[in-house]
Amino acid sequence: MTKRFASPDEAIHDVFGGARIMFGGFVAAGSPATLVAALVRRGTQGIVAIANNIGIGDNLDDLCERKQLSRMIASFAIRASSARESRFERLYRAGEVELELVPQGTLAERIRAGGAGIGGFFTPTGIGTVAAEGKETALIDGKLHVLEYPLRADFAFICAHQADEAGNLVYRGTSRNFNALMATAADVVIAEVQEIVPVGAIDPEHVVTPGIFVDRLVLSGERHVSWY
Amino acid sequence: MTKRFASPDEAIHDVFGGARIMFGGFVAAGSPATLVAALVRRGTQGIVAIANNIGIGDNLDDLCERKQLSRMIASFAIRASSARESRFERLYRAGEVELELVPQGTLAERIRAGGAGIGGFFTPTGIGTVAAEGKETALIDGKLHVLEYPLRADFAFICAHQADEAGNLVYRGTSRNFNALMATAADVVIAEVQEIVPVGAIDPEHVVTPGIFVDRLVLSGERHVSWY
Amino acid sequence: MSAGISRELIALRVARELRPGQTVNLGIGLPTLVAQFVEVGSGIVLHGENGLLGYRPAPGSAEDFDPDFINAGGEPIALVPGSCFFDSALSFAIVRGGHLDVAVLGGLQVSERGDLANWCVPERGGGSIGGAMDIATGARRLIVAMEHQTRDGQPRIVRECDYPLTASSCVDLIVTDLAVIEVTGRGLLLTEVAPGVTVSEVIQATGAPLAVSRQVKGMDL
Amino acid sequence: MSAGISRELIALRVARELRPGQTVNLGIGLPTLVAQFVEVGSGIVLHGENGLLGYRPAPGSAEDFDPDFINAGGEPIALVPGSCFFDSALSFAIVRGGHLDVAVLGGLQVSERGDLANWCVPERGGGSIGGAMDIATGARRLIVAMEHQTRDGQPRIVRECDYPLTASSCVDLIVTDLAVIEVTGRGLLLTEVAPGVTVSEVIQATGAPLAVSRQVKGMDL
Repeated sequence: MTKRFASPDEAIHDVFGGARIMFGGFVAAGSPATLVAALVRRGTQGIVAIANNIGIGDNLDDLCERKQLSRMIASFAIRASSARESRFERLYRAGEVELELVPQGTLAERIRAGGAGIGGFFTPTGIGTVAAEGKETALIDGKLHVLEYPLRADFAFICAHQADEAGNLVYRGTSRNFNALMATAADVVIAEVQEIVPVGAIDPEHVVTPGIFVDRLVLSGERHVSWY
Repeated sequence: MTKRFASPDEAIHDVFGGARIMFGGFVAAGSPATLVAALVRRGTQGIVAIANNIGIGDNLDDLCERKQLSRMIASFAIRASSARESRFERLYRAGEVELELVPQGTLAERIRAGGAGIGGFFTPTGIGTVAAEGKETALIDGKLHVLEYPLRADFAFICAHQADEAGNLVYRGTSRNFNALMATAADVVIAEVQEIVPVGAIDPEHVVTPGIFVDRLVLSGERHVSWY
Repeated sequence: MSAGISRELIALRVARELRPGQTVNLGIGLPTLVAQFVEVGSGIVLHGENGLLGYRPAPGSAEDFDPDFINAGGEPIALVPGSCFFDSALSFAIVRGGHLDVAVLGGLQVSERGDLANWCVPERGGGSIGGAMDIATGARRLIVAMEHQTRDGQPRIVRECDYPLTASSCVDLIVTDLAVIEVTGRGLLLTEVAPGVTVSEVIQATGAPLAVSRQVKGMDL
Repeated sequence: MSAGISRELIALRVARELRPGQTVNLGIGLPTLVAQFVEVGSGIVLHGENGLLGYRPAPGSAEDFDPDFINAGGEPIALVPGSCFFDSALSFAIVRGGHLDVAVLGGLQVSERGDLANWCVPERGGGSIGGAMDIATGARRLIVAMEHQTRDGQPRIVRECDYPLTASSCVDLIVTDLAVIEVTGRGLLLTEVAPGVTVSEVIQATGAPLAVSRQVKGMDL
C-alpha cells in the first residue's frame, strides 16, 4: 500500500475552487515548487493560501500570474523596502487579493494548534501592535497576552527530502520549517520529496514527520532556485 | 567549554529545599534514575515534583522513603486497581503529600507551553470531568474547551541516550516522552546520558534537544530496571 | 448466568473492528491484548501515547527487558517496518488533533449516553488519569473493552456513571465478555451476544435500557 | 554633520556586546552582518528563526547555492560543530520561551521608551512582520542596529513612533552609525559616540530627549 502518485497533477487532482491550502517552506528552503507548478497548471481559482512568505522569487508568487489567490495568510508579504514589486504585491495594491499578516511565531503556533487539537492559545507576541487589534487579551503572570486561534486547511502542500512508502518523512537542513507543522494540520497532506524509499529504510529514530500524517507522495521535479 | 559534571551529586549541588523539579521519563523509559538517586542521597525536603508517573517500581517512589515530596503533579499516581501499594500512595493516603492529577496530554502541553512562552491554551480534554473543575471554559468551534496554564520548574532532571559536550541530545526508543519537553521548561536543565561525545559528533539532522536547552550533563549509572 | 468469553476473545472481537490504514491506540490492561491480533503488514498502525507509532508486542522476558522499548503500560514492544518515535507533545497532538482513528480503552463504567468512567475507583481515591481523558476525547472512534459486570455482579453499563468521568458522550462501541453494544444517538443497541449467552441474559446483566437490534447475532469471533 | 561609521562597523560594535554561551538571533539586513564578527569557537550560538542553531555565514555563490541551507534572510549559511535543525514551532518556542539571550534587529524607528517599529513603512502599506514581533517580544535583550537618521535626514530615534509598532518597550540598546544609546527606565542615555562625531551632533540628530552619560566615550570598535 503505497501513497505514491505518478505525477504532481494527479496528486492534486481533487483540489477545488476556493480551497484552503497550506504551503510549506521558508523562502526557497522546503518550498513545494513541483506542487505549486501543478497548481498553476490546474488554474484553480479562489484559493486561500497559508504560507510563511510570498515575495519576489517565491514559488507562490506564480499563483498571482492568473490571480488564483483570493486571500493570503502569511508573515512575509510586502517588504518594507524593495526595489522590485512582486506580482502578489501588485494584486494586493490593486485590491485583488486579501492579506492577513501574522507574526511568524504566531503563524507557526496557530498551525501547530490546528494539528494538535488546541482550541486557542495566549501569546505575548503582538501586544500593543496591529497584530492584536480587536482580539481578546488577558493578563497572565503580570504580562499581557493575546488569544490566537488555530489554523487548519483542506490541503497541505509540503516538501521533504526523503519519504518511505508509508509517508514517514525526513527533511534536509533548514527545510523543516513550516512543512513539519502543516503536515499535521490539513485534511489532505501531499508531500513532494527527492526520493521515495521502502518502508523500514528510514531509521525510526530519525523520522521527523510520522507517516500517518501524510496522505500522498510525489517526486519533486528538478529544482531551479536562484539566490536573491 | 563542557557542560559535563563529574558526578550526579555535583550536578545537583544547588537543588534547594522546596524546589520545583521536573522529572522526565515514562515508567522506566527515559527515567533519570541516577539523578533521582543523588536527590535521595541529598535528602532535599519539600520538593514539588512534576512527572508523568509515580508508582510501584518508579524511581520517583524512592523520594517517598524520607518524605522528600510536598506535592506531586502527575498523570499516573494511584492505580485504579493494584495489589501492592507504593510508598507515594501510603503518604498520599496519610495526607503527607499533595497530589494534582493532570491528564497526560494536558501535562505534556502545559510543560511545552512553559518552555515555549505560551501563556495558556484551550484543550477539549477534561471537559465534564474533575480535571476541568473550577477552571475557565470557552465554547470554540462548537466544542467546550478548558483553559490550562503553563508549567515551569526550577530544575529539570532528564535522561537521554547520548549528548555532545554542548548538550545536544539524542534519545533512544520511547525515552523521549517528557524529557524533550522538560528540557525547555526549567531554569536549570540537568541531563543524565549513557555517553558524552565531542561537539560535532551528532549529525545536526538527528539532534532532538538542542544543546542551548541543556545546562549540565552527567553520565548515567548502571541501570537496574525490572519489568513489572 | 452463563460464563462469557475470555479476555483474549474480547480482544479478538475488538481486533475485528480495525481496518487497514487506521491509526489505533490501545489502552492499558485488556485493550493491550488486542495487539496480539493485529498482524504486521495489516496496514493497521498502533500508536503508543508514550511516543511511538508502529509496534508489535514483544515476547520479552525479565532478563532481556529493554526499558527504552515499551508500550504505555510499560510492557516490552518490538518495532515493525515504518515505526517511529517522538515526544509526548507530538504524541498527544496525534490524539487531540483527530489523527487517531480508533482507540480501545478499558472501562469501569459506561453510561447509556456513552459517558466513560475508567480512571478512578472512588473507594480507593487518588487514581490515574494517564492518557485516558485525552484519548477518550480525541479519538475519532472509541471502543471500550471490559467485563460486562463487576466481580460482585454489579452492572458496568449503567444509566448514569457514579464513578468520576473520563469523558462524556465519547464511547461508540462496547465489547464485553457477554455482548457487543453500540452507543447510538437514541441509546444503547445490542448487536451481538457471546456464544452460549442469550439476549435476555445480556439485558439482565445491563444496568441501562438496551434496545435489541433486529440483526442481533452471535459474536463475530 | 560628520558622516557616521559604516554598516560593517555598526555590526562590529554590536558584536562586541555578545558573550560566550549566549544564544543570539540576527535580523535581516544590517544585523545579519554581525555574523561576520562572531568567531566559530567563541561559544556564541547563532539562532536562525527559520529553524537552526549554530551557523556561520557561507561565502556562497549563485552556482553552488543550496536553498536548504539558508538563514532567515534566504542567504547561504554553513554549519559549525554542534549545529542542529528543527521546525518553526520549536524555533519560536526558543524565541518566545525566553531562550534567546540576545536579538539584534534592524529598526525604522525607536521611541524614547524603547518601542520599536521595523516592519512596515506606512506609505508603502502591507509590510512584512516575519519573526520580528516574536523576537522583539521574546528576546531577553534586544539590540537595534540601524542608521541614526533616514535618507531624508529625519531622526529614527523619536519621542513616539508614528510607524506601526513591532513591540513596545522592548529595546535595550541602540547602535547606529553615530552613537550607542541605552534605553533606561528614565529614558535614553548616550554612552558612546562614533569616531569624529560630537555629542551635540548626536543630540541634534536624535528626535527624543537624550541624557548624556558621565562616562560617555568614543565607540568601542
